[in-house]
Amino acid sequence: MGLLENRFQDNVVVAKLDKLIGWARSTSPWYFQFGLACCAIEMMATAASRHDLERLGMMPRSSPRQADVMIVAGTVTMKMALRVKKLYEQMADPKYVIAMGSCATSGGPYWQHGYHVLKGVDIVVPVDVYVPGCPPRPEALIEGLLKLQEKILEERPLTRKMA
Amino acid sequence: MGVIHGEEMVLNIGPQHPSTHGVLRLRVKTDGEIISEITPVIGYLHRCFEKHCENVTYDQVIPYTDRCDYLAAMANNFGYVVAVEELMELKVPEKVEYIRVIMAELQRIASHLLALGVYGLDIGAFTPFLFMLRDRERILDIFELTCGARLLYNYMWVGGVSHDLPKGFVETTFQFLDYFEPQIDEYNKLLTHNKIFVERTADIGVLPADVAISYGVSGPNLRASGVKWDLRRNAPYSIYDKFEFDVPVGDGAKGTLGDCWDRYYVRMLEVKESVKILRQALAQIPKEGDVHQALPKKIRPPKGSIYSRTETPRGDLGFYIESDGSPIPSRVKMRSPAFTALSVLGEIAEGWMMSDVISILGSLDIVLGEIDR
Amino acid sequence: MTVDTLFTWLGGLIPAMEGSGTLLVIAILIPCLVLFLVVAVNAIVMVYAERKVAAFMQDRLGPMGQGVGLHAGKWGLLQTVADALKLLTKEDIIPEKADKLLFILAPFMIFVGAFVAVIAVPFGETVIVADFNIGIFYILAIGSMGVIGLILAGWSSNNKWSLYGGMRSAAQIVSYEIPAGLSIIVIIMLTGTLSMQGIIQYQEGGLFNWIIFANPFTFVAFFIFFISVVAETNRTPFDIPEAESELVGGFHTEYSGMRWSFFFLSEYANMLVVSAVASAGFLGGWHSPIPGYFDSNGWGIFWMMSKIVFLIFVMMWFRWTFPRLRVDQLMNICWKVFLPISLINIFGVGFWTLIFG
Amino acid sequence: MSADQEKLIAELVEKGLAGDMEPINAIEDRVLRSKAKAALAKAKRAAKVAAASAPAEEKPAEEPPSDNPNQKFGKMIEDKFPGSLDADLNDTHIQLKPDNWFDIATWLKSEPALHFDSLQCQTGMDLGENILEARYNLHSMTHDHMIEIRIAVTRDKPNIPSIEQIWRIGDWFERETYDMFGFHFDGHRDHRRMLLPEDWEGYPLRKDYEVQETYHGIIVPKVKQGWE
Repeated sequence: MGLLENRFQDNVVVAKLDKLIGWARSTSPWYFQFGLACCAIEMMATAASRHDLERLGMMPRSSPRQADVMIVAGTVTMKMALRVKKLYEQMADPKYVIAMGSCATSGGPYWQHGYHVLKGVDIVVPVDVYVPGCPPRPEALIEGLLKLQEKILEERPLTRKMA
Repeated sequence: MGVIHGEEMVLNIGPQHPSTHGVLRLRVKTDGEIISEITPVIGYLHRCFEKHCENVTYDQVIPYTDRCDYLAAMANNFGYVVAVEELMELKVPEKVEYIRVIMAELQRIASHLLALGVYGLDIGAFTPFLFMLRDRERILDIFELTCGARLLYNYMWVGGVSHDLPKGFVETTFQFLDYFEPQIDEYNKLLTHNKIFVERTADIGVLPADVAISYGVSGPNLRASGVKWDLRRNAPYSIYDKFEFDVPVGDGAKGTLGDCWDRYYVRMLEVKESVKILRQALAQIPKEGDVHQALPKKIRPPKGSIYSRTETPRGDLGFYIESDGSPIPSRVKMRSPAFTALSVLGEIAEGWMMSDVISILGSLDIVLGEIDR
Repeated sequence: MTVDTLFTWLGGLIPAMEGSGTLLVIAILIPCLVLFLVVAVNAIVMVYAERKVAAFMQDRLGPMGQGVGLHAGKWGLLQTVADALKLLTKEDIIPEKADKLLFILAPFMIFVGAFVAVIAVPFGETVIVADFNIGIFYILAIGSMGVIGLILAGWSSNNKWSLYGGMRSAAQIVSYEIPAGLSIIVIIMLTGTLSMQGIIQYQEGGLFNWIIFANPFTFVAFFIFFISVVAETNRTPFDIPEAESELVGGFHTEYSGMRWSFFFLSEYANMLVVSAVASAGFLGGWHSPIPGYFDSNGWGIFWMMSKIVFLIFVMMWFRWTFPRLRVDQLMNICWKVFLPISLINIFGVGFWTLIFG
Repeated sequence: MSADQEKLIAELVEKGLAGDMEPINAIEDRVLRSKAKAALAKAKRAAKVAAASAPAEEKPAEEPPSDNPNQKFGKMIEDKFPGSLDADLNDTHIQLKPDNWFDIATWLKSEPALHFDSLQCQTGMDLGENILEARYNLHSMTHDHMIEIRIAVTRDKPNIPSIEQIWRIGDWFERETYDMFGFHFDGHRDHRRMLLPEDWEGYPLRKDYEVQETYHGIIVPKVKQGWE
């Protein structure tokens, strides 16, 4: 997509194309299983039968190359922070990050005395949607994912942006 | 890292891997499919639990115990609370004891369900995992009914529980048990006696009893090796001596004693035992009694130390609490059963093939939150 | 609608270019285009069907297109279209240390292996692109070309997991070709011809003339063929090369975007080919189970497609119920169980036709 | 507080000490009840301290064969390895010197009468004034008895013989205690940090531990700029 990225003037055709690409990307955001701690169990419960993530078109992928969304579910520690950064860089381009749970958002219950805990995953990777909760309920995670889908829908990859 | 031999390949089953149950890294030396050496590297989820315990008061530690073994949060609360009460020689009303046993056994079923389901996932069967999670959701509804939380409850306080049982709790739990009992046979049909599943798990990762004891393994992993050791029976705490249930022990039905299949099947039998305990507890629970009655205003245990153990779904959870009389504990050490279970992996998984190592790791049922604390 | 009938028919239409080379090229291109559409649409429908079948087996709903913004169709029907479009617009990562040429070539090798084999598949009395007289032999030979693509993918992405996946797939697919081939020999012994149309003509006249019910040995041969073909297309319980829980992504760990979707596409194209061979060889191709009825040309396609779809459904059914085998168990079954049985089958069929004529 | 309330609380405390809590819990007036409870707790604590010091004097008088495992096995260790005890015996633990701890441990495990075959838990403690203490809870599966062994060392010479050959779980327990407190277990075959990354400075569970400023360029302390 490198060649086509923000190269075209904004006109009807390009707008329609943007909408189509936005629709495709938002309808099938494949998430990268990045279960760290308790939020991973809640993510599994969300992907299971009752609150099925597949309804939103989300398929779990285990390799970073084929995933679009990285759900950081759990506490990121110092030892793990470097791995999170490396894995984020392995993902193919239009990639998004959801910080699930208050540990990924700001260190959660471990922010005060956790010497080994990273105070929020946005120190190492850019985060698109923060889902609060410890652990967030499946409905909260699905709401976060819907927010992300809205955000992807509005993105205009083709039109030239005012740099 | 020393000289890498020509034909051997050092492989990192890295901190992010679909079947390491969280953030565990296995540094593996392989030549072809056979694994010649495994060194587990842990610490990727070290959240400084013990440092927190030295800075917060006794009852503020309880939410942190939830987050250690997040698959069996009730059992962790139970372990910690029993230890503090023993230190303070605090007597808890009868009704609270019953509520705690009911919650602990429900949590054991939920934790075993997820452990068995994920083990099926490691071997490659997707569907049992979702069936078991669907039934686990019903237990989470019961927990939500009582204390409002799905996974981490902060339900058991020192001297009582946070919320009394809601109206109709006993009926809903009985309904769940009646629905759940035939489901276990469905899982047995679907996975336990499935020819390929047995082929992949029998005679693999055999853990002899003496090695298990020397590595301090406990819980279903130890019982699968034939050692009849269950704290609820050998060193009964709370009111476990009031219920009669038997302790399932591995008997090498499908292969040698102490293999992956035994560990799987012992957990399946334990789920049946927990249902039995629940039925008795629900029948005998005293109707009246205030759960907040024995809550001490100020928790200041006398100077001294205590080491108390309880039976969690993963094994002996031990709490070593040292108190210097102030409301803040001076040292809390949590002896986690999954920590010892993982230490055995290096010994029993050497010489097997790559897919067996994943199967052995799955059968040990480890939780990284509890290992790294 | 074979190529030469099309060629003569076109020649009649445009007398000026009668018999010229360009007309031949056009006559070849049109069916290939149609076939490419058939394979592509089949892949898209099968991906959607697989996710729905998996979901219903697991007591959940599967893609319902309930995301935000424009819907993905009533029951998520446009889900796979959206997936394909998204994969088109993904960044195409080629690892720096990867073997660039082989890395790019691998997915196409696999897809070509599967797609070229579809040419010889008969979908109806006359609906076949190229009616070779060595039809089934051609399909098996071209079908096994896919293995090279897998090994290339495994080797060239310079990733330890893909290397594992590539080596495992090499061992598995090559060794399962043999039982599949031997059970095909059973058919050839009965029908006497290699051409697909000939095999199907042999099986005309209702359900009990199908080769599967010809004698007990062919009945066993069908199951051996079907299971070894499931192994050939890397489907559970033999999906060891891209074992999700062991080797992260198996041979296609390093692939992303459209390149990765070619693996997905060729997996379903392979499934289409092998279930077509199974239904043509054993289940009576485009013949209808009831001798008299629905036997005209149009209905032939319906019967052939329904048998193919049924066999693909069974493969999906396998995927969501069976756990996975280990590599050495897989080899064990192939060499120590399937091979002897298929040899006995050949002997048995020969003996049976000798006695019962 | 009126005189009769004081008298009421005093005799309630007597009943409470005797063990029945009913009268105290029966008082409706909350303030009075909590005062009574506090008084009771204070009285109990006083009684406990008196009891704890009481055995000290009467112990040298004569040796009661108390069945407390710590006492019993402490004496056995004393007879087998004279001079290895660091402090006199009491009910809760056995205090040992670090030097011949390895042979005591092998003896504890191999001796059929004792047969402590499972090391339940090993805890590190920072007792302040640069004393570090390692505590071992040993348990026997067959005889089902349990003892606690404590070994105190100073911060500048924190060497304790390692027991990972005897109880294999000791390997990981000791590595974790080294990681958290900075002990040095002589003879440990794989003496590395267990939980923290290799290049982490300091030993976190010591009372005077200061978190390091950055780790690989990431700010570690609990407060990010502009948060407070």
